[in-house]
Amino acid sequence: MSDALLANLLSPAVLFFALGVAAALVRSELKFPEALYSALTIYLLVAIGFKGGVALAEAGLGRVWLPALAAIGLGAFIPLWTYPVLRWGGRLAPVDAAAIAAHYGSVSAVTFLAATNYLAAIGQTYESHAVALLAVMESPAILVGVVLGKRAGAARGGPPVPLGLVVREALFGRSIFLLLGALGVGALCGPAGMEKVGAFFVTPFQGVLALFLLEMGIVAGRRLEDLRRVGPFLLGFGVVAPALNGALGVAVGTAVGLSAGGAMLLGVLAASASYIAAPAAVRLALPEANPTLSLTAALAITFPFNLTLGIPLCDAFARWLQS
Amino acid sequence: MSDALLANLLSPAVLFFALGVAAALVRSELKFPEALYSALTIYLLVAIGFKGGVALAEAGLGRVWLPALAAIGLGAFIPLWTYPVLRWGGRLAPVDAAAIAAHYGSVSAVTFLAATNYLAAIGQTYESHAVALLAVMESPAILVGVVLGKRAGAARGGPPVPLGLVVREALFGRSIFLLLGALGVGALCGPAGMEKVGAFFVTPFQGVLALFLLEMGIVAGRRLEDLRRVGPFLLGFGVVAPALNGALGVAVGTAVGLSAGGAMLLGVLAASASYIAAPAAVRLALPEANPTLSLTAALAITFPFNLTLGIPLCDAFARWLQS
Amino acid sequence: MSDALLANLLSPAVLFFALGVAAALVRSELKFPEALYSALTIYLLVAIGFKGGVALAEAGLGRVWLPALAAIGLGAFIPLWTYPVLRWGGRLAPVDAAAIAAHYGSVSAVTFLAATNYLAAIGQTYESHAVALLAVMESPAILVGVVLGKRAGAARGGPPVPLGLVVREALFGRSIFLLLGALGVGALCGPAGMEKVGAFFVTPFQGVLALFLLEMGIVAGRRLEDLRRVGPFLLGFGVVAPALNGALGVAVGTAVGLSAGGAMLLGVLAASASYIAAPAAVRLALPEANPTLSLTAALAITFPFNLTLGIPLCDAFARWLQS
Amino acid sequence: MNLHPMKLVTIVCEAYAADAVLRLLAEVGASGHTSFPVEGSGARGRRLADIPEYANTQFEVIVRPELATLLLQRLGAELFPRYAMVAFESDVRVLRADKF
Amino acid sequence: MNLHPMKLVTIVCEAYAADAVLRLLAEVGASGHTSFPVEGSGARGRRLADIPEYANTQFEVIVRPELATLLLQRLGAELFPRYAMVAFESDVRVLRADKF
Amino acid sequence: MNLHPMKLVTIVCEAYAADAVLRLLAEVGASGHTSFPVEGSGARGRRLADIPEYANTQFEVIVRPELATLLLQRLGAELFPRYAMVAFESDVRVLRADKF
Ligand SMILES: Nc1ncnc2c1ncn2[C@@H]1O[C@H](COP(=O)(O)O)[C@@H](O)[C@H]1O
Ligand SMILES: Nc1ncnc2c1ncn2[C@@H]1O[C@H](COP(=O)(O)O)[C@@H](O)[C@H]1O
Ligand SMILES: Nc1ncnc2c1ncn2[C@@H]1O[C@H](COP(=O)(O)O)[C@@H](O)[C@H]1O
Ligand code: NA
Ligand code: NA
Ligand code: NA
Repeated sequence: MSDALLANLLSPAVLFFALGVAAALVRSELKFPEALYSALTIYLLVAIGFKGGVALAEAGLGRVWLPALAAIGLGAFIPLWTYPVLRWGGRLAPVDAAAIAAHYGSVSAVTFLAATNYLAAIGQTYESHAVALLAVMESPAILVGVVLGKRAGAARGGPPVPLGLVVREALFGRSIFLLLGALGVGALCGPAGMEKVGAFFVTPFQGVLALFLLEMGIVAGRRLEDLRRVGPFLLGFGVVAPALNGALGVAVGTAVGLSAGGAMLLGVLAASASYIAAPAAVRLALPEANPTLSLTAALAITFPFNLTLGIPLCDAFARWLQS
Repeated sequence: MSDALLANLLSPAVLFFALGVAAALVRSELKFPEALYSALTIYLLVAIGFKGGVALAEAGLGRVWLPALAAIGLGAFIPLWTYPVLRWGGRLAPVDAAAIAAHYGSVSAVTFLAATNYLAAIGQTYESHAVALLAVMESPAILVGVVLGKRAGAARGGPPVPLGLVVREALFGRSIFLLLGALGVGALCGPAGMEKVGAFFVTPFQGVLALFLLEMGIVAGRRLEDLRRVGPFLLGFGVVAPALNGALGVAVGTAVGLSAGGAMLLGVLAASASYIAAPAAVRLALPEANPTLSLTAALAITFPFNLTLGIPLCDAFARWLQS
Repeated sequence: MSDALLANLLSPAVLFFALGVAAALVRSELKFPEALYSALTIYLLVAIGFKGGVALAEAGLGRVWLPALAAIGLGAFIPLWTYPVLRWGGRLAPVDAAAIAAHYGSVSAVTFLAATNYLAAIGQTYESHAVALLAVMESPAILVGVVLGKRAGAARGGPPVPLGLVVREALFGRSIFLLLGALGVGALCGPAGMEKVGAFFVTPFQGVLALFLLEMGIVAGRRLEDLRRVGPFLLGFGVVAPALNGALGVAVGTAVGLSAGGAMLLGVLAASASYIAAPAAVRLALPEANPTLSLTAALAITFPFNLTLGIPLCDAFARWLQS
Repeated sequence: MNLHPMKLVTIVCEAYAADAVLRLLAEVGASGHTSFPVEGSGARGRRLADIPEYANTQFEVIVRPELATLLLQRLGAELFPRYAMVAFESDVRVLRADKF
Repeated sequence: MNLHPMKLVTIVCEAYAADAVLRLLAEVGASGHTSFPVEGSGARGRRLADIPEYANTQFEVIVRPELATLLLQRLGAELFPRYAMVAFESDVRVLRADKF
Repeated sequence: MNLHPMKLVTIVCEAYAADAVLRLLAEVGASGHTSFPVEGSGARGRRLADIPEYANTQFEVIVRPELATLLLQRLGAELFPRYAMVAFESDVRVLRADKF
C-alpha cells in the first residue's frame, strides 16, 4: 500500500498538480488562459467519452446495465445522507446544505481519469466501459439536491426558476452533454472509428491530463485562501465524506459484480465531488446558495485529497474486500 | 452507394458534427472558446497545406498545372451562373446576389478534408497533391463576385473601398495565406521536413478534424434560427447549387485527367461554399451586402448538406463517370 | 558550413518563422489568438523542462553542476560588459542600458529549442541534460541588470518597488517557474514518467515548435516598424552582441568540458536574448525603462538573427574549437 | 448631426446570471445589448476569470430613459437578491436615436 | 490635481469594420484608442462571438470635445450605412489633459 | 427605487501595471473592481494584445466621490510616471449604494 501510495505521489499527474499549487502559493504570475482550461476540459471529456463508447460497443449493454443502475442509485443516495449532516451537524442554511450535497453526490471526471491512470500504472485491470458509470452518475445527485433545496428554502425574491430549465441544465450541461454525446458517438463508430481518431484521443491522453492537472493545481491553489470562509466543519467534511462515500462505492461495486478495479472506480466516483456540472446546475436552480462553500470544498479540499490519498485508499479497500 | 452513405454518416467526423448541432438545438450551454476555434482552424489549414506541399514536391508541378488551371476556371465560372439565378430567380438585391455567388464559387477547406477522409475510409485513392486545387480555388470566385457586385450596385454612402485592399484581402486573407504559405513551406522542406513534424501535423489530424466538426456543428446549429431570415429560395439554392456545382466539378476533373478520387475532390470543392475566406473579403469589398444571407446559406445549409450527402454523391458520380 | 546553413534555412521551423514575418509584412489579417500563444508557450516550456528533468535523473547531478555554475556565471557576466557599451557607446539612459543588458544576459527558450532541433537535424549529439543550463541561466542576468539599473537611476516618482517582489519575479516568473518546475517533475518521475506522457510531450514536439515559430514570425514582423524607434546603434548591437556572446559561451562550454554539441548550446544560450522572463521582471523592477527598446531588440532583431545565422555560427565555432 | 440623449445601463454579474439578464432585457424591450467577459472583486469575493465557474460578464445596454428606470427596478427586485452583481446607469448621447 | 473635461466616444461595431474605424480615427487625429472584443445583438441580429466572422469590437476613444463631434459626424456619414454599429459619446474628466 | 450618484473611475494601463493598480485600490479602500484585457494605442505606441508582454488591462472602479479624487491623485503621482496608462472619471448612478 505505501509503495502504491508513493508511486501515486510520484506520478506525473500528481506532481504537476503539486507544481500548480506551488505556483499559486508562491504567487508566481503563471496562469493558464481561460480558453486553454476550456479546451483541455473539452478534449478530456470527449476523449474519455469516445473511448468509453467504443468499449461499450464491444462489451454490449448487457454487462453495463446493472452497475449503471447501481451508480445512479448511489448518486441519488449520497445527498440524502450528506444533507442532514451538513444541515444539522454543520448548521448550514438549508439551501447551502442541499447545494453541497448535490456536489458530493455528483462526480468529477478528472478524478476518475486520475484513478484509471493509477490502475494502469499499477497494472490492475478494470472494466473499460466503466466510463459509462461516470456518465450516468453526474445528474442524479444534482436533481435530488435541487429538490431538497427547493423544499427546504423559500426563495429570497424574484420569480422562481422554471423547473424545465433546471432539468435541462442537469441533463444537457456542458460536461454531461459532452461525455454522454461522445459516448454515443464512440458506441456508434466502434473500433473502426477508434482507428481513425485514436492517435488524437488516446495516444497523447495521459500527457494532456498531466498538463491539465498543472492547471487544476493553480486553480485549486488560488482558492486556498477561500478556505477561511468555509469554516472547519466543511474542511473536515471535505475529507471524511469522500472517505465514507468511497468505501460505500467500493462495496456497492463489489456487490453488483464489478472486478476489484471496477469497484475501485465506482468508489472513486462516489468519493469525488463535482466542480463542473454541479456548480452550473445548482447555481441555476438554487441561486440563493453560496457558491463559495460548495465550490471551494469540492475544488480545494476534496479534489486534492482524492488525487493524493483517496485513490490509493479506494484501491486498497477494493483489493481487501475482494480478496 | 447506400453502404458508403451509411459509412459516411457513421464516421466520427459526421457524428461529432451531428452532436454539435444537437448541442445547439437542445440549448446545452456547451460552447468552444473563440480561441479554440481559431486554433483548430490554424492547425487544420497549416497541416493540410504542409502535407499538400510535400506531396507537390514529390509529384512535381508538371502534373498539377492543368488541374490547377481547371480549378481556377471553375471557381471563376461558378459566380457567373449563380449570380443571375440569385438576382432574377431569387429577386435578391444585386449586391447580395454577388456576395452569395462569391461564397459559392470559393471553397471550404473543412469540406475538402471531410472528403479526403471519406476517400481514405472507403479505400479510394486520389492525387495527394489535390490540396493545391483547394489552395488556388479560394480567390478567383471572390474576385469575380466582387466585380459583379461593384458593377451592379452603387454604394449606399461613404468613400469607396480602395481596390488594392480588396485584392490584398482576397489573396492574403487568413485562410488563403495559411494554406498557400504552408503549401510553400511543405514544398521547400519536402519529405525530410515531414519526418520532423509529421507526428504533429499528420498523425493526430483526423482526430483534430473530428473535434473541429463538433464545434462546427455547434456553430451551424446556433445559426439554424437565422434560416427564417434567409427565405425559401436561398434554402433551396443552398442544396441545389452544390449538387450542380459538384457534378460540374467532377466532370471538369475527369476531363483534365484526374483519377476518380481526384475528380470527386474537385467536385466537392466546386460544391462547397466558403465561410472563412469569402466572408472576410466580401464584407470588406461589398459592405452593403447582408452577411446573414451568404454566411447562413454557406454555414447552416450547404456545409451540412455536403458533409452528409454531397460527398458521397460526388463520389458516386465520379465512379460512374469514370467506369 | 554553407550546407548546414542552407539546411537550417530550409527547416520547417525557420521557414514557418519566415512565413509569419511575411504575413505581418503583407498585412495579412492572419493572427493567433493570445490564448494560443500562451498555450503553446506553456506546452513548450513544460515539455522541454520535463524532458530535461528525466535526462537529469539519468545523468545524475554530478555531471551537471560544473556546466551549470559556468552558465550562471556567464549569465551574470553578460550584463556587466553590455551595460557600459549601451550606456556610453549607445548613449542610452542608465535605466534603459541596464534593462537591455538584463534581456541579453538572460535567455530565450525557443532559440534554445531551435538549436537542439538543428543539432538533431545534422546528427550532432549533445548532453541531453543541457536544458538544465537553460533553466539556471534565466535569472542571474535579470538580477544583475536590475541592480545596475537601481544603482544608476533615481526613480522618476512613486514609491520604490519592494526588493522582495523583484526577486520573486526573477525566480518565480512564468517561464522560469514552468521550466524549473517541469524539470523537477521530470527528475522525480524519471523514465517511468516519460513512458506515460512522452506521447504528448515528446513525439509531436517539433511540430508544435514549428507552429509556434509561425506565430513568433507574426509577432516579430508586426514589431518591425518599431525598429525605427530603436535607432541604428541598438540595431547593430542586436546582431553584434549575440555573435560575441555566442563565441564566449562556446568557449566557456568547451572549457568546462562540454561536448561540441553542448558547448554550441551554451553559446546559443549566451547569444539569445530573453523576451518572456526578462520583460516581466524588468518591467516590475525598473518601470522607468522604455520597454520598446529592449523588447524590440530581443524580439525583432536578435531572435531572427539567431534563428537563421546565429545557430549555425555557434555550431561551426564549436566544431572548429573542439577539433 | 444630431445626438440624442439616452441612458447607458451597465450590469456586471457572475456569468451564471447571464441568461437571466438576457431574459429580463428581452422582457423590458431593450433593442440590443453588448456583453463581454470580465473579472473582478466585490462583496461576494474575488471572481478570478480562470475557470468558467468563476467568470463574470459585463452587459452594456443603451435604452430610452424611461426604460432604464424600469430595467434597474426589475434588476434590483428580481436578480440582485440572488446573484453577485452591480448595476448603474449613466448619460450618453447616441448617433441615430431611431435604433433604440 | 486637475481633472480636464473630455469626451469619451464609444463605438461598437462588427469586427470587419475595425480597420475602417482605425483609419477614421487616424484621419480625425485621435491621440490613441482602446479596443476589445465583445458580443451583442441589435438591429442586425445576434452577433455570437463564437467565430471571428461574427465577432464585434468595442472602441473607446478619449478626445477633445470638438473632435468628438467631427468623429461622430464622419462615423454617421461614412460607416453607419455599411456596417452593423452603434456609437455614442459621454462626458469624462481625465488626468493629464496634455495626453489627448 | 433609489439610484445613488457615484463616480466611475476607469484606468487603462499596461498589464504589468495591474498589480500596482490593485495594490493602490486596496490602499484607498475601493470596495471592489472590474477588469478585462484590452488592446490600444497611445503616447507610448501601439500595444497589440497578441502576446502577454504587450497586453493592456482596463479597470473600472465604482467609488464614492471623495474616494475618486484620492484615487486619481495617487494614480497621477505614483503610477503615471512609470507606466503606460490613462485614467478618467465619470458620473454614474448606482443601484444599492450600500455596496460601495
Ligand atoms: N466597486 C466596484 N467597482 C467596480 N466593479 C465592482 C465593484 N463592486 C463589485 N463589482 C463587480 O461586480 C461583481 C459582483 O459584485 P459583488 O456582488 O459585490 O461581489 C464583482 O465581481 C465585480 O466585477
Ligand atoms: N441598444 C443597444 N445597447 C447596447 N449595444 C447595442 C445596442 N444595439 C446594438 N448594440 C451593439 O451594436 C452592435 C451592432 O448593432 P446593430 O447595427 O444594431 O446590429 C450589436 O451587435 C451590439 O453589440
Ligand atoms: N486617447 C485615448 N483614448 C482611449 N484610450 C487611450 C487613449 N490614449 C491612450 N489610451 C489607452 O491607454 C494606453 C496607454 O496609453 P499611453 O500611456 O498614452 O501609451 C493605450 O495603450 C490605450 O489603450
Ligand atoms: Na461523488
Ligand atoms: Na465552391
Ligand atoms: Na543571453
